[in-house]
Amino acid sequence: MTALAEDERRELAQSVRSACERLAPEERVRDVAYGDGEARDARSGFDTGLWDVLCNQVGVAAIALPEHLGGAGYGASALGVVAHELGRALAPVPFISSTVLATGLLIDLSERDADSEKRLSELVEGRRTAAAALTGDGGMWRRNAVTLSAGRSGEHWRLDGTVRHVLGAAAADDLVVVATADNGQPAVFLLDPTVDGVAVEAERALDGTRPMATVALNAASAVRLSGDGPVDDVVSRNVDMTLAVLSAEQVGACERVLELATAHARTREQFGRPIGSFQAVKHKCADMLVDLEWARSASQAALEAFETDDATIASEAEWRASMAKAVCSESLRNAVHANVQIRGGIGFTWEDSAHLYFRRARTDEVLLGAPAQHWDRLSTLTKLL
Amino acid sequence: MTALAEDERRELAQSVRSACERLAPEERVRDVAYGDGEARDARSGFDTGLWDVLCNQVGVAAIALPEHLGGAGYGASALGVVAHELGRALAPVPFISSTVLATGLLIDLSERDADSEKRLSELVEGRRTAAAALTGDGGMWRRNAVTLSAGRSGEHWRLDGTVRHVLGAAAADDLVVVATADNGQPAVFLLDPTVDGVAVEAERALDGTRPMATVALNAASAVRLSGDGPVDDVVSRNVDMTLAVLSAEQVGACERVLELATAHARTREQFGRPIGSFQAVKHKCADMLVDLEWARSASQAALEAFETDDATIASEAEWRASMAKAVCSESLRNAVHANVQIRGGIGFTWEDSAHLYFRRARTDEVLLGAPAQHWDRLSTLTKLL
Amino acid sequence: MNDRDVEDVQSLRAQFRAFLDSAPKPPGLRNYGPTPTADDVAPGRAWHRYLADNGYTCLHWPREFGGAAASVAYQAAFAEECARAGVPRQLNITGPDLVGPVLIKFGSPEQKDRFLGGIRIGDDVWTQLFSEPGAGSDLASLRTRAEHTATGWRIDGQKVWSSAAASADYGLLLARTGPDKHRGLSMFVVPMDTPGVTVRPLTQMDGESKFNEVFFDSAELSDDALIGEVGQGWTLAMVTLGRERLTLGSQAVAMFQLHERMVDAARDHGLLDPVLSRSMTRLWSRMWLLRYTWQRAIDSGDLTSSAFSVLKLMTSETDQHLGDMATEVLGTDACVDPADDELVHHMLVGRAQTILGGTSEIQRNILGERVLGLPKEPR
Amino acid sequence: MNDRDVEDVQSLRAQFRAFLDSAPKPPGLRNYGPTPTADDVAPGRAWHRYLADNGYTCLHWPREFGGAAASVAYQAAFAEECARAGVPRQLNITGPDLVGPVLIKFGSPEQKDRFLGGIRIGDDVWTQLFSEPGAGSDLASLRTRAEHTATGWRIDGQKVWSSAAASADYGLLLARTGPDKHRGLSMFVVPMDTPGVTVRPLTQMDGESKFNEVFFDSAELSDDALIGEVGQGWTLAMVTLGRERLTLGSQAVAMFQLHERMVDAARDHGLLDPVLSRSMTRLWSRMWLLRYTWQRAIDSGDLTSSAFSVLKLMTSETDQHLGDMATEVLGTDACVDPADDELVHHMLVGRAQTILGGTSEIQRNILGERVLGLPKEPR
Repeated sequence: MTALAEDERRELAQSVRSACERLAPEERVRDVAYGDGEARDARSGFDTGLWDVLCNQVGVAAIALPEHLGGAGYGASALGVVAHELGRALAPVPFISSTVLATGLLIDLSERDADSEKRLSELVEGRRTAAAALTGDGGMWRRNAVTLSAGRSGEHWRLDGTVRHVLGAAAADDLVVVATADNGQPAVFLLDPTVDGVAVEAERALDGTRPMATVALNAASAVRLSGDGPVDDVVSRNVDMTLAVLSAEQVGACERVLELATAHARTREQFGRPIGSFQAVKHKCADMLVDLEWARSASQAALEAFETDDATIASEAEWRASMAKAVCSESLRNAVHANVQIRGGIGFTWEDSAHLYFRRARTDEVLLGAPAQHWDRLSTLTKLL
Repeated sequence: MTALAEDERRELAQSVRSACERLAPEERVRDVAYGDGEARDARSGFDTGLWDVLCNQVGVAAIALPEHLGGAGYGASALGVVAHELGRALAPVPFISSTVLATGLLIDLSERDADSEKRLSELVEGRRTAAAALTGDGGMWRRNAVTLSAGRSGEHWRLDGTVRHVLGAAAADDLVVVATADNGQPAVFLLDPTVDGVAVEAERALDGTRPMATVALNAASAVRLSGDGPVDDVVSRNVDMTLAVLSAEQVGACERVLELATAHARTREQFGRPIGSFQAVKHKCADMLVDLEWARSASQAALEAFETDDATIASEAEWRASMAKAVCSESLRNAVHANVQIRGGIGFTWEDSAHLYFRRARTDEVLLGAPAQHWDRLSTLTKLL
Repeated sequence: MNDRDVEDVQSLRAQFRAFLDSAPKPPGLRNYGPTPTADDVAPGRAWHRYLADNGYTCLHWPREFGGAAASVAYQAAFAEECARAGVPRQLNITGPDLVGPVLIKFGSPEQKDRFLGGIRIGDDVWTQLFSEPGAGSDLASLRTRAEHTATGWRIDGQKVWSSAAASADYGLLLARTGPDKHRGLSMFVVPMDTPGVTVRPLTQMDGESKFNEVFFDSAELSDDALIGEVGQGWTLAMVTLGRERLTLGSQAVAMFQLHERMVDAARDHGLLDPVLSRSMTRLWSRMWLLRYTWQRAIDSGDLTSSAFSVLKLMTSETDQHLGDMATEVLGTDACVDPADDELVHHMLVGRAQTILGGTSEIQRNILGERVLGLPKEPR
Repeated sequence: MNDRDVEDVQSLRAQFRAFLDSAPKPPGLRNYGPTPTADDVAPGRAWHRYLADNGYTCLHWPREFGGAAASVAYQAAFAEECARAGVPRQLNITGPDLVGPVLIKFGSPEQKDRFLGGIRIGDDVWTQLFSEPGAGSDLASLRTRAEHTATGWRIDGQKVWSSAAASADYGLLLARTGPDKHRGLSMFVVPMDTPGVTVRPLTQMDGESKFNEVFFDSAELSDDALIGEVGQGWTLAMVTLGRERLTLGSQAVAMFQLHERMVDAARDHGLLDPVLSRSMTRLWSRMWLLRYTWQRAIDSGDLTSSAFSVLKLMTSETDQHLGDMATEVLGTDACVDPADDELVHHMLVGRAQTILGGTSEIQRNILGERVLGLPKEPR
């Protein structure tokens, strides 16, 4: 994997930011995520126009694709740069769910045949999206949290069971799912959501920019992607990578929330002076800044571990991912709370953007495992205690 | 037990406060607790002059003694009133260790004979003091934390083992100790510290106003106070009562620390204005006030449970005691931290009183069980989870 | 409080409980807290009427105006029993708790005659017209103008956070009649159907709508709309403060119910680890102590005691903290629409606890300055 | 930092480590942090001399004055390796880090000749004479006066928090020469044996004595005691600020060592329950991230970056929090004299972290105003 040079990072960040500012200002995000007009495609919950530009003009979906598959071959830090910007804008696009998690699993597990190459190129071009269903509730990855089961049926496999809170599933053209195979081991399957026995129902979500669905399978025919060996490692590694990239979205959101809070504190006057001149508000903003830098370091440390040549650092990828998830979740949570408080009554209204970030913060906090679970994992992996 | 009327409470509090202000101003407390002059009696660590006045003019040691033993027969709230004032002044007297805990055990367990009546009257008059050694380290009461063992030897018992951090032991004329008897059950013994096989060594303590000692026993002869039955209930009840009274000392200290912090904040000027006009300082003081009121309620609720006629409330005495210990420890800890911070460099010096309360806070926090242990006990007792 | 009082309140509680248990609940009634949504107004109004018919509204009013002249302890006990029964204690806080005391103390005989009865029985819904977009924490800086005309007063400006305004018959308006920050304010009664008064519902971050913006575009009031004297508005507004403390303790009842649900949820989700258990234990203690502190303050009868002063801060921060735990007890099930889960809903609306009714920052200023005597900031 | 740099620093680290491992340690030497006690001065001085002889003191000074003109990364790596080896990186922070840069930039050629060599090799111990009892956080309000006389300057006033003053040969004095808050300050060199200068050791809350009060009673300085121009004192004092950031990361090394001891203690005491385990895990992460953030800031080379600005607050609050855990890991064994237990000692001295060198409140003001651009308070 190639790391981005500093000027390439800046350029990539600028491209993503420009696209988001142009195509996904707050009004548009609201329409897509919470509106009832045409912008909100109930099936997808995504801004397909923005996603098209991001894929085809900026190339965000190809950026980390290996070069032999036609991608740019950049590593985790490039994904982090994109995620940071998407997080700032709360961009309603399937970057985490499709590009990072589901595509990552497909790359690692697919045979190199024409079908899968075509699929990958369509994913990269944004012409199709994928979603991954790992555990029963979209939470912490653990093999015993898998609720789907798979039975062999001739050439094919039949899947049964229900998974909830599957990010991006309502819009997905491909479902990558983990199910317990007949040998009692988890295995990975590729599922076409349009076949018989698959019901995908969009959920009413807290964060409209993180559309989720419930996927119910009833003897649904699927293709097994993994061989007979254990898949824990490949799933775990893709989840950890997703956590690292997700943490960069959290940092982006955190940064933006701090900007929103300080902008308000600079201009809103009460008692004849800007509220940011009161220490209660000023120090709250300062604490947000400290929290942001904690988060920035944690996220950067996790991303670094996925593209380093240093074996020691690489070996720390798992716990660095957990640390990033725990720290960034807590920082963003603190930030959105402080932002609502600083914005006062205004911050409590639907019209204000504060709740959009609040909803995002509380959703990201629990996706793929809550801080409590990641603290415990960190402690176990580092043999700290 | 009789509850004090409101005016009696006020009068009692005033008497104790006057005595402390007159006889134990900060300078005197420092001399007794940390000085190397004559005021510091290395053996006792107590202010014997103050204790004499408190016992004989105010009657603090007799206040909760049952009337049939010549006491005033008041209940826990009267002890709480005294403790509150002693806590404010950090009075170096053996109230908690001797009057509440050790004497409490003696009253509950002694035969009514001339010897024990004489002992009690001398304890009440402040002519002798007692100390109680329950667990090996002065921490949470649990029968499996008992480190002393007792073996029968004819009429008498012989005790072996070491207990550390025994509050008030260096000055004590009587030691009330829990040891595991030959039947494997804990039992309570009365021990004369001057007999062969007893070594009492004063410890170098964090809080000079809470003098502690290590008691090492080597076949030391002792009298068994409890019969063959289990003593857990009587020990546990006396410990809980002690916790409730201790929490009142913590509330008193907390109240005084808030006064010290606000007095400083009102007068100390920086940047051309009193620092208490800055929100950072003002809000810290406000938080101390809130913490103080949490503590006051917790302590009052615990004391109430030890003198109520209401069976439901009485049945809550155990968890109320644990709640008081946990809440008051945390409030006082927060308060002394805030006080040092508000007093700044001055608060960091030996000359300032801030560290005296700091040392008291951190000591009281762990005596007879740390907050963590009491939170868990509360949770278990209330079957909350 | 002596033993005799304890006995009284105990028997009162039993009486309240029996009454509330047997009372017919209008369809759709829920405990919506101090403020109804538009949907809550109809059942809330019917319920208020039933309470009034049985002498349970406006408990703190003097008897001559239909109140019960009830003690603080009596009011507190009734509020707590309502919370326990899951019903509101009145339609809306504005009429009985804000307008009533002001009119009783400062209203003209005609105003008392005209308005008090309708408030007591719930015929008239009132809304509060105090806050403005530019005057939140700094209420005295409000800018809505009331200009004296030949026939009365002409009102121009904008109000916000007016509860139930869309359903309201009258509003209690604080408006500027002069330049002095405090003495330039006066108070008025506004019939909400006055031409030039427009109400626009405000949606909160949780998607519910309990409050409104109210616009005044040369709305003409008659001369008798003024309450008290010109320039007395700030004094009158202050009469309404502090009353909420009397019912803060009843919030603990709802918190205990929520806490129990949360512990169950955590267990159901396999998330009740020792760390979460400790948090839930501490929160339970806070709630217990909140109620105890409130009772201690009520018993002392001293509305200016420290215990009373800290109650608002204790209550709002504890309740908010409880709401914040939703993700910890629900895991990914916290990712649902707040309309679909009480815990998720509480997680959002809990943020208002430390803002509405005086931010926590303002509360800390008040504690620091009024209770602890710390100096004010230079202006 | 590119790959080439990383390699350099890695090999440097190995070199530092080898040097420090094989260096002869004077008896009684311990890592006392930036400031020695009176007992630390003799071994600290001998150690400083050994470092100087090997070119390891005053790393940031230009080569012409005997420094190493070292990069920020070089200095940081050396400081960290010293912490790892349990030795101080120099006798005392004042001479090399405060006085040196001021003299190099503003001193007269004579002053440079006379003082820099002694600082570098540790012959001369310097103390800082900035803070006053009435001027802590508000340094610019200091009142010690320097009056121009026929022969030089006469000093009257009192200083506090002067480290190692009792052992010091010289002091760097900030004193008032005019009424303007900032431009009325000037900076001087004070030979500590000047008649009229009295040093009184100050005992800290932990019972140790690292600092002093210094009294000036008509102490006469010669004309060449002035550094730079009259009225330039504040500007010169600001030169010294920010330097500590460069070594904050090395504090993390000591924290990791302490953390390990604390976990062991908790286990030994049977107190390592899941709640404490979680706390210790979080603290470890903070320490790890502190070091990572510091490295990130060093790598960026931008001393004004946000990451650098927040480091002081991150470090002091994390270190203090670690110290606070003493009771949780030791139980009743925390009730001992701080001189007898490192963890208990850290519990006390940790309180200074958020006070000395700029209180956390001042740090938050700086972050709010200088980094986030929030308005200052009205004065």
